[in-house]
Amino acid sequence: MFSPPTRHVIGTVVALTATLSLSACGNKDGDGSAAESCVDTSGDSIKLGFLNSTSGAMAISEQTVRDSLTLAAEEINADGGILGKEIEFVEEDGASDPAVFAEKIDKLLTSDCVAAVFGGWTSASRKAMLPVVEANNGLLFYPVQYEGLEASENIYYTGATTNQQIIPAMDFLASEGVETLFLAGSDYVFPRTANKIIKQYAAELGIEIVGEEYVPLDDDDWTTQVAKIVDAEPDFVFNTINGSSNVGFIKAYYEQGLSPETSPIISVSIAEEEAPAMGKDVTGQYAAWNYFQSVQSPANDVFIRAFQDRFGSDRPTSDPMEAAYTSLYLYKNLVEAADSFDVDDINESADGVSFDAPEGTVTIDGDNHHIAKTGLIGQINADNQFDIVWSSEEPIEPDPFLEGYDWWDPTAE
Amino acid sequence: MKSLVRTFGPLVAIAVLAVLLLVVAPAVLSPFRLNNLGKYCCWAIAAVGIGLAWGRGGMLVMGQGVFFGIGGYAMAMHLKLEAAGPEGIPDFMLLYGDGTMPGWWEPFRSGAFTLFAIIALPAVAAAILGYAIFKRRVKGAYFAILTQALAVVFATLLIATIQETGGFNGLNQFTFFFGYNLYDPVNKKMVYSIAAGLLIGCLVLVWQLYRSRFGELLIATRDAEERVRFLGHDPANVKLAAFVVAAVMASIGGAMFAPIAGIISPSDVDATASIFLIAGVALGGRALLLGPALGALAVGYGRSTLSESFPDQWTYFLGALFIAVILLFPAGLASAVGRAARLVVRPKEATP
Amino acid sequence: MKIDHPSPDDLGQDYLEIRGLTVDFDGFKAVDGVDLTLLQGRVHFLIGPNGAGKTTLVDAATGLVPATGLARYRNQDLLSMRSHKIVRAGVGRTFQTATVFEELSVLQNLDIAGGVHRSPFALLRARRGVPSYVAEALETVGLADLRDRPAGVLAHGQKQWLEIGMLLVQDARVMLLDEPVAGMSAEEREETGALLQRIGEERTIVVIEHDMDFVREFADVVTVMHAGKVLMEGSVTEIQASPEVQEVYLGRTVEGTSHA
Amino acid sequence: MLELRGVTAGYGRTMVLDDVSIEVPVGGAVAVMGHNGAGKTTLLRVAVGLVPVRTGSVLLDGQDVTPLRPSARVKRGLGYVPQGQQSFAHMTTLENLQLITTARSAIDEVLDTFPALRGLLSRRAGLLSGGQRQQLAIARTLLTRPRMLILDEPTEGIQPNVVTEIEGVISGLTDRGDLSVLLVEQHVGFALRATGSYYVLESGRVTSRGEGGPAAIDAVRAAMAV
Amino acid sequence: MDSFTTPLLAGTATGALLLIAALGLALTFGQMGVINMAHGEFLMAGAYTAFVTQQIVTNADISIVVALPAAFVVAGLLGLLLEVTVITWMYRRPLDTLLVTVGVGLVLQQLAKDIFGAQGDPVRTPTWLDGNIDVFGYHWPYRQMFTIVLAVMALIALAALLKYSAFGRQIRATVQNRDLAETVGIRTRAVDRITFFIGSGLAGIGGVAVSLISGTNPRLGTTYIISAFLVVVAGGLGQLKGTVIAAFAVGIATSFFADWTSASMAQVATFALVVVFLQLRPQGLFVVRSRGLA
Repeated sequence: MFSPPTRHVIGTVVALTATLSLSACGNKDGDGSAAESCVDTSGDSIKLGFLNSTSGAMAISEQTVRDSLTLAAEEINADGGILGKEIEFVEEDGASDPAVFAEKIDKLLTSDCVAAVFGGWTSASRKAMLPVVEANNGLLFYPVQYEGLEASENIYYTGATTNQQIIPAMDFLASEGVETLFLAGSDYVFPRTANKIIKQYAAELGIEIVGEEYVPLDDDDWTTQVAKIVDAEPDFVFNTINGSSNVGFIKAYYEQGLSPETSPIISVSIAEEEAPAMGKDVTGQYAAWNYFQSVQSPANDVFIRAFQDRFGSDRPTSDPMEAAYTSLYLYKNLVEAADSFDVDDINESADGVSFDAPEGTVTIDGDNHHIAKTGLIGQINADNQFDIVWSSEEPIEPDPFLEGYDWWDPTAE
Repeated sequence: MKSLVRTFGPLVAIAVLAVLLLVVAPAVLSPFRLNNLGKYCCWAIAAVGIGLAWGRGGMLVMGQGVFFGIGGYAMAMHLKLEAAGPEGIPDFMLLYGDGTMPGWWEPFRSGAFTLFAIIALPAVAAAILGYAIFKRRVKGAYFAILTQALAVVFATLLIATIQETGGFNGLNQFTFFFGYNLYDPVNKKMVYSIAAGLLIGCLVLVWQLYRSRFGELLIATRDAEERVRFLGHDPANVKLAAFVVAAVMASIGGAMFAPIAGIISPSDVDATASIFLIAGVALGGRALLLGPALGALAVGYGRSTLSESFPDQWTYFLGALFIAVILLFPAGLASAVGRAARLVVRPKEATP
Repeated sequence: MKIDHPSPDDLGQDYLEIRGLTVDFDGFKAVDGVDLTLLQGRVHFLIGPNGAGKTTLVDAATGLVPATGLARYRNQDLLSMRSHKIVRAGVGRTFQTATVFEELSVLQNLDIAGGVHRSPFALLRARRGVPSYVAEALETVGLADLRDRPAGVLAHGQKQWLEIGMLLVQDARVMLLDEPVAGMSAEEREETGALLQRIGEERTIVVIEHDMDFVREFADVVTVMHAGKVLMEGSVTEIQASPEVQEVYLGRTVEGTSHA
Repeated sequence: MLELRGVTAGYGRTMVLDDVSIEVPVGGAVAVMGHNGAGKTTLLRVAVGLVPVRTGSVLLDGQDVTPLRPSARVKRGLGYVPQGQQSFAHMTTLENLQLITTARSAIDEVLDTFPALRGLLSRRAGLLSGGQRQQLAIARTLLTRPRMLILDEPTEGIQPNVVTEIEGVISGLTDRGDLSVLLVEQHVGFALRATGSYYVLESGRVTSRGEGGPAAIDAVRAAMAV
Repeated sequence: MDSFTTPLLAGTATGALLLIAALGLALTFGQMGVINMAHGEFLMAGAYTAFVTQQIVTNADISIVVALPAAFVVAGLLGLLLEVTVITWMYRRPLDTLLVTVGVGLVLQQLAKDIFGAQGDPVRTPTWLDGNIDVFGYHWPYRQMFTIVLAVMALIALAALLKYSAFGRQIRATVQNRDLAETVGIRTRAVDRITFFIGSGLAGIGGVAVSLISGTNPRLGTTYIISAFLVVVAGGLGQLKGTVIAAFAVGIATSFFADWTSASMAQVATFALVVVFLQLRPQGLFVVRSRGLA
């Protein structure tokens, strides 16, 4: 097939490649033990990584998180740092791409040798970072409400898990005497999982699910789906739509004659920032969170004032921002409780570490690394602020796997 | 002598690249940087295929993410099952689904089947799609738009099938790679070396293709499809062959991407990701042997470093790159450099 | 006025037979019921004013445009075959504007035309040496000295010869040539004509041409087409003598110049 | 009126015209003859501006129009009837004319020259016969009120009875005196009758030139037989 | 809800939107052979124009009326700028126009992000569009009817321009035979530019219509561009008739698929439909001239 010289040259290249490839032969018996930590705690500063998307579809949401992280770091530094060490933060862009998150957290942990990483927003980004942070025995603080069903030794979740947001929302609906409910969500993991929980709990509560519709993440036209809501005439609509798709949904909802008087909406992704961006007056609609800007607490007053001084008086504060702000303080408290930056030491003494957060006092559960949070339901007022109309009696202990709920059957369809 | 250089010069260049990737890089780069380089290699493998289809065959394949994804997901499914252990099922199916695994996952427990699927699935998919498109003489912009639409649809389909493919989150949390623990740095280096070795292998393959009669026929088809018909060849078959090879290369790239990046998700395979692959090929020089691979490596590197230094400006760079390269150097930077070099070195000789 | 059609089968000769061939473009009959028998060993010329349907006839016989009727070569119905199959059956053609692969060398151009001789798998091999049929064609069309030149830099006439060479390599037994000498110098025309006669001995050659000098010098048989139909067929002398042909075609040239 | 000075031009790597110079005097009529592929059409396309010159220049009224686009040359009085009875096939006859002007009187005027078009105004140009299309093409060009008219094989491929008519119109135009004409025509006898001088082009070069008139036929035949 | 009326009417509105986007493409792609992937971003520019207009003319009832011509001009000027600076160099390289305009699209998206922020900005629906009419149980929003009216008006205006105006004749002449057009005195370069201006401007009008559905956001264009191109491809080049039928067919089919399955699967199914259709008719619904594109 080849003439001798050709064969010779090709053979050389192939042999060379093969030899070189094999020279980096694998280690099948390796225990896969994590790489030695390279965090340098000897100096008078400590490096932390902030990993949020500053480009791509998620940039707007994650930028607010970056802002509150920056604020918290500046405050802590002004107050003497963590264990006397000044925070030096390394910023990275996750570019709204899970693979980039995985790459960047690897860089932060192994090249920049940060002691902990703060960030992530979408579940996809967190899932992508999880194996990396575990492999390097690093720390990740994740500030956004999510679909639960996860716990990692190397991640602290400072946003709500489902039993702190979805379930309180359902309790609220039950207390309002809701009998029929329509589910509208974006077509991805969080809404699907949330709705699975909602459906099972609704059965428990005697609420009838009269419809369930999904639209792809970037799709804006909800007309056809809203027509089904009009037809089903539900007492309430449970909205798990993500991002800009909310605008299309809200517009279609009002266009077809729906209103808070007929079928009010309860959302889990519309907060103070989003409410005014709907192009419609959404007064009277509801949202379930663990923090609203309207929360009355001294810590919240301080937080709002500091944030608006730093970033502008027109900037509202919202749940994920508060959770991010809280996460950095929690880290400070964790380190100080352990008197060490070592991950194992921190985990050792994590249980019960708390912080007097704007949303109220939050406490870490050492088993699942989530925090106890109070469930709140707010109703949007004319100023696009939320009037708190319902609150759980006390902070709800995190239960990411819903083990304490006997109606929950994870394998049910 | 000159013809020897012409024939084997590229092979020497490939050998140099092989030494750089397989000897120098592992020696000088940190594990993190090496892992990144591994990712660029995966994109480069796909880019080599695009160079074949687009540069030599004139088919602007704007949906290579689909084939990248087929390989990536096939590999990821296997790794996921490996992580779940024998009889186990992937965690996300327990979390988001009803705890049962779709039957079509089952064969991917077998490593051998997975390797077979990584080659066969894209080949079959590309053959069917290509047959439908080329036999009906759909070409040029129509072809490009259809392939891009395909990438959009593919990503939508993945996102919508949460219980089967992990949806928007994609597949990740792999622990083993054919029995090798993926957290072990030695094994990570091995996986990198395999990716780099495959890139070299693909380059040698296209080198042989380009100097073969098939390579000449492909150029002929690109430049004058009707005329080729009157040489007794069906141009559809010529294009189909190049399209299938390109698809398989993209698939191989994707298959190695999954263990190296530790994740494969719709955003790695959608229309934007596909365009990103094109960018590297355009930058490096679509019709050259090494152009697409070097371009892809450069764009991959640029994406990592530029986004580290100028997170917000990365999109501008990518956009400007498209505009500048296509407008000013349609044959790619490598050719521009090459032309300049030739002008300097031997100004009187006509280009062959 | 008709010339005798010897029955090709009786002669044991190769031939291309066209019967009632019609090409209909949305009601406009570009070729309208043409009958032709094109015998091996003769150089046939197809003449007629622009729009007479000459090129369309060739297009139809090579699968470029759909047609009705019959075009038969060696018991194969060309009208039902796709272009590349027709080529593989031994019927080749050139185009009015020479289309060679400009980036490939003369040798590569010729070599690529030899695809009919190769299995698909053989395509994956690089070319080693020069196949005998390619070397032969290089000699025949007189481009041996230019074999490593990119075809794009060839002179106009040379490109046409290259095209004819490619037909030789692909072993076309029937060659349909569309204005092969257009734009050639007088000298080149002579050479082309000689070439056609040389290779025409064992092939069927059909040439579409305008240049009457050329036709006069090299035609064995001339077919005059007009408005999609065959007006007449015969030797050069015969058609020049025909008042009918003069009326539609030659008339104006006779008084002026030899050039039509 | 129109002058090409030392024009070299071609397509891609192919050279078609090699240092060609021709001149059309004001009010004069010039024929260009030569074999197929000799470069006649390219010469006209250079004059109109559809093919850029490599070297040399094109002068109209003594002014250098080489850098001007064809449309600008048309505005300066150049009219061009290309080869092959070209028209805008999907537009009606009237629309074809209205591209130039919507003035009824001007259109009426050219319709008087080509009365055959009058009944075809609302027909799509693509459905006209070759002869009708050629009449339309000439009519359309005349509407631009050219002072310099370039005609590329105006009678080629047209049925004999119409040829006579078109030849009549062209002869009328060349006789007008206020219109200069450059004509490429295979029909040498007619070309020489209609024009005052001729050029013979061979392989992109001017090989012969001379005074027109029927007497020149033998000279042209000799020139072209080389 | 009627499972026939709703998808039909909603799909017609979707089709109308696609039609506005595709009309512009039919001009620039179909008539000029330029594959402008930034067309979606011109749509986006139109939506942002609606937003900015509302900041200036705060009465939403009036501002949308002002926004329509404004968006036409803004997107048109963007198109003109693109034509003059980039496209003009690449008329013989249609595939390259595709890639260059991909780059332009990326830059425009990032620009929108930097100027307006990545978060969508709201566009308020005028009160005269706020409401619906009950058609067999479907509360058909006025906004959807408005979209349809807008599309029909754009179609009629474009068709009339092409058919009856002197400039329309010049466009058609240039498309049919560029050289001939030039030699009858038509300044084909100017015609190209104005054609591109109009085609891009239509995208701006589409953008205003889209802003009423979803407000503005930088990624808005990418949602529509592929569907719009599929419409043009399926409709066949050179005739508006094909584009119109294809737009409504795609819109209505998507709505029905979405009704029967899910919105995600509807995208998949519609794409499959177009591919199958192109198998049957590779030239699209109507063909006027052979495919001149590489």
